[in-house]
Amino acid sequence: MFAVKKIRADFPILTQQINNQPLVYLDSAATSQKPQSVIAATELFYTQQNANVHRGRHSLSEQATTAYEKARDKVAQYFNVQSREIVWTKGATEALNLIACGLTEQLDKNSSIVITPLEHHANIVPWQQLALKTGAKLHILPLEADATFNMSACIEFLKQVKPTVLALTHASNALGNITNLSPLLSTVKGFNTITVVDGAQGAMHLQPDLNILDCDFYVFSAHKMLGPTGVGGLYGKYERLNALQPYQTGGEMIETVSLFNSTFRDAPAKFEAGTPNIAGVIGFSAALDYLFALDKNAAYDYEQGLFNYAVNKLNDIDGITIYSNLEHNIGTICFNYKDEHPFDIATLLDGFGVAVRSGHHCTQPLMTHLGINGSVRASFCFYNTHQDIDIFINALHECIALLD
Amino acid sequence: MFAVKKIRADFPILTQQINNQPLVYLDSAATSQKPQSVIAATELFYTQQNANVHRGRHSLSEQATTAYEKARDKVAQYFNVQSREIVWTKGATEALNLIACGLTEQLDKNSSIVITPLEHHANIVPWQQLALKTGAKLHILPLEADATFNMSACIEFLKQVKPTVLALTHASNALGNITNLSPLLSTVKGFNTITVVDGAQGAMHLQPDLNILDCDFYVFSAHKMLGPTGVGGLYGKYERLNALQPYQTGGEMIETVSLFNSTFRDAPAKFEAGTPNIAGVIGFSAALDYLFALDKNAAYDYEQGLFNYAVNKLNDIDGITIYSNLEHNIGTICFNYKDEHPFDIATLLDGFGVAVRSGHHCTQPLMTHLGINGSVRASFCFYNTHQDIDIFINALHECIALLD
Amino acid sequence: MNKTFKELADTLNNSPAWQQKYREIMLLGKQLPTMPDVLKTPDALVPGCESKVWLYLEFDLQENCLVIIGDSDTRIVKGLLALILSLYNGLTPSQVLAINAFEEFEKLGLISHLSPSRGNGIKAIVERIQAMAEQKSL
Amino acid sequence: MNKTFKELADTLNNSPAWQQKYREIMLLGKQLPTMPDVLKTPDALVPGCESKVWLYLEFDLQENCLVIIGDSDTRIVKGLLALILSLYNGLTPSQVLAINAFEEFEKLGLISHLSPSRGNGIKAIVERIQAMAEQKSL
Ligand SMILES: Cc1ncc(COP(=O)(O)O)c(C=O)c1O
Ligand SMILES: Cc1ncc(COP(=O)(O)O)c(C=O)c1O
Repeated sequence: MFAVKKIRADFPILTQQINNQPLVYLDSAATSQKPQSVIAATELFYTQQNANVHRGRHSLSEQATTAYEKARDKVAQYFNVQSREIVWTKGATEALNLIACGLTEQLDKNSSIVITPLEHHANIVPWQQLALKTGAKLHILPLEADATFNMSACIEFLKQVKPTVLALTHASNALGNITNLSPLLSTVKGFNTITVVDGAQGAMHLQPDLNILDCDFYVFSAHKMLGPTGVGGLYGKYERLNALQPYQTGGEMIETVSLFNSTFRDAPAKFEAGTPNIAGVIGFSAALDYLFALDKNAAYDYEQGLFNYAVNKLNDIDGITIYSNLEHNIGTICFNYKDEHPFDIATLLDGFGVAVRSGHHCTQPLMTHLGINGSVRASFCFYNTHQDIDIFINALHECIALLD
Repeated sequence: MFAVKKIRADFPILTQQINNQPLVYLDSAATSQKPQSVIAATELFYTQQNANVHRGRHSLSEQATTAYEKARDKVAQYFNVQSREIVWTKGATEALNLIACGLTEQLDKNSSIVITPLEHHANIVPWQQLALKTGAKLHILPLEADATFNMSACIEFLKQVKPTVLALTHASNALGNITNLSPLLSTVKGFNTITVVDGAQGAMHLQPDLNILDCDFYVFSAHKMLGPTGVGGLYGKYERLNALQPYQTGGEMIETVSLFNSTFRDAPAKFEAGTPNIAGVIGFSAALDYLFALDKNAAYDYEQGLFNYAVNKLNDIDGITIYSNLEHNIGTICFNYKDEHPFDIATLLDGFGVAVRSGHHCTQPLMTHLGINGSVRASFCFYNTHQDIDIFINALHECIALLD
Repeated sequence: MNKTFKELADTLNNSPAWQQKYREIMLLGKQLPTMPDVLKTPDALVPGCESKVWLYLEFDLQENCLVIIGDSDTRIVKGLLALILSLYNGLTPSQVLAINAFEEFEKLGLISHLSPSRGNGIKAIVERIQAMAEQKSL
Repeated sequence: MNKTFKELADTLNNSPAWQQKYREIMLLGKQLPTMPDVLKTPDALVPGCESKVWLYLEFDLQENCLVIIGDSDTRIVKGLLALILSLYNGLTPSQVLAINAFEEFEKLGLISHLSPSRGNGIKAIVERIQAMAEQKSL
């Protein structure tokens, strides 16, 4: 049994009232809520430790630096990789930009970049820009009409293209679909392909062992993993990582600077110019502690239970179309009701205290692929309850009554 | 009279003990301490409002977005500019990188970039990179041996070079020297020069009216203005700002995305890809409220008083060399004792609870210019007291006794 | 202020339950004449909204008043558009500038729709109308 | 563990005031033989330290032990280097690997000098020594 009541007590926001009704937060794919320990760690930092890191020879600075670097060790532990393979950024978007920009000199007009129609804009536009800059060709993995993988067709495609870069999501933020990464990654193993996995959605729900997964890069956002906003990062296999050109330049990433010339440090330092989000990283450290203490298997099973419960209830409603893959899903349902606009549904659901997301979910190409303009998305986390889903479904019935 | 006792009560960290002695924090140039209201605003956000911004049609998201955009309005008000001219970044370093990268297409081998030997690495290396990429020529404003401006020589230099870009600091982080910007900015007025001011140190102490200052860009870091880490931004005159190429790409900065092509929004949105540091921005909003409520003139005079008091006491010590300009200074003293290593002095001062910075302060070219390897830096803020300085000076005497 | 808007506002204020209020808003939207397709140009599309929102603004020189035509693919935004149109349509520039849409929406308990969220078109619409009025009153 | 280190540690631990401790450390530094300039190559410079720190590591095949020579332009780091040298110098790779410098520094109340701050060379030095020992013990 998963003790959700105890878990919920750790998340102060969950007792909020929206429109005089209890908050039912079904938008964790956009950002997760934060446990008290994360909030307290941030507060503690500012009230007792605040100082800049990696400079200064005073105690506050040493303490802050130690706490900051310990967080890096924890991320490395979480993903089962080395600390020096972790770079801090402000989020998954910056991490993907850092990788794409850093590859500029490694690509040319004979290169090819393969992405999928499932990707978040953050895992599309940086590659388009890289293709523009280098002349590389952008290819799209041919998915089924419902955006699932025909694995043998995809493998065939990869064998033909032999991509220089393969960038794909661990789980779709719009649909919740989990990508079966292993066969795709092993297909390109022999082609010296640089493999990039967008873990913004997968990092918390699926906690990959990156040593086993064996991709070259994996990006994540702390704010989707119970952590603060403004923090994220990337894992990069050290050789691949250090081979990237520096991204931002400035203090702390340099080795020497003269007025006309500079030399840079090795990774990870060379990618961390300027004062980082110190409080954010230290808050994220507390989030990782929370995740370490959690029974992840139980949480995963519980989330799957919530997902199935909601899917069944939705399927009982006439006129609902679900776009998500129901077999392999992190707990996110993407749906529409007849041809009602998702905006109207989300707005009315909010009246009942139910927070869902509507729109294209930063996945316009996926919406086009599915032949829709947008959808409603309800995304679950282990702090949600079956009662949340009951309230959501009841509210949805009332919305439908208002619309019909 | 400036009520420093009352002010200090607002900054919880100032009661910390270091090595069993009261903390004397003289490293505000590295990062300022945070008032309780900033810490509380962050906490409140996570316990009551946390949601992603600019997406989702639910109340939490609308509230978070409103608070987030209100912070932008406040920054605009602080600098007397328009809200749409403010872009959020993770700090001054990112802001300078954003500007330098965004200018790539506007520069070529006939272009010239002028910086000064005073600059922080963050205002040097991005310009070196831009020069490398575009073939533009980097020039250095010819300062005096003590790093002060011979204004007529500088004006002459600018008239000859007619720079495409002029980037210079509002105040030096290593020396505290305040740049007399107006004559320099008005000299290049006729040359269509793009003027960039690094306000990392100036933004809080000098609160410039950017409408009057009339530079094209001005960058700042929240963490040096009583705000959280991981937030900063830039002001850009709207036409100039919107003419920059987009920097990072991904969600929220796009207008439309198809698999092979994307279009971008107008500024500021086009420079804000991905989930921003929402809690950080909202915390910064509280910091701005604090600065609005402060009697800035009294605070400035008080800081100047601290500075002069400390300078006099230091000058009484045999063997101390001060490198800072004592006339125009934000309250930062850069000094050495004989040829003792700054590292040793800072380490020993820490034993007495006194936090100063030692080293090159991310200004290696300035150190070279001054003919030193590094220095000790004591930087003041309005929450420091004359007693802090007494403790600092006493501790310094004891350090000297240990070293001599 | 436009008479129709007053009436609409009264109807809304007499709908105590929020469900009723939204029902009224959606009804308003239904009554809004559909915008001719020729007017639905890319220029008329308010950028960056989650829903599609078109706004056609014209200045009637003879009458010295604004002509506003709008449409949306969502029911609620269309209803809110109808409200805004009734608030502004046919007013002179200086009359337009005298109106504080934020206050009006606040009174109706609909202020959240004027939030600065980029996905939300209503604020952009009000700003476009205000900008046009400012320009014409120079 | 090296005998000399024990003695040094005792001296430090008998210095109750931190001022006295640092005085002892700086004295240790003074006693450290200066490093020959030919050994102060760019390779020997530990990168990214606030102070200049040189470290020359050699493996004496005949004796199966590490030879460590170091220098720094600061007094305190030089003293800490002397401590480290006395801790590791002349040990076999497996002896080196058996030593936990963190624990030793912790006992001496000097752990802050092993913080991961990039400006601080001591941690990098310990790591270089450990890495060399690991390589040689394969
Ligand atoms: C799959 C995926 N990739 C990338 C991102 C971008 O993350 P962030 O906005 O935190 O940078 C997101 C979040 O929206 C996402 O869900
Ligand atoms: C003058 C100056 N410019 C730029 C920076 C870089 O600021 P940040 O590290 O917050 O990005 C600093 C801070 O160290 C500074 O003092």
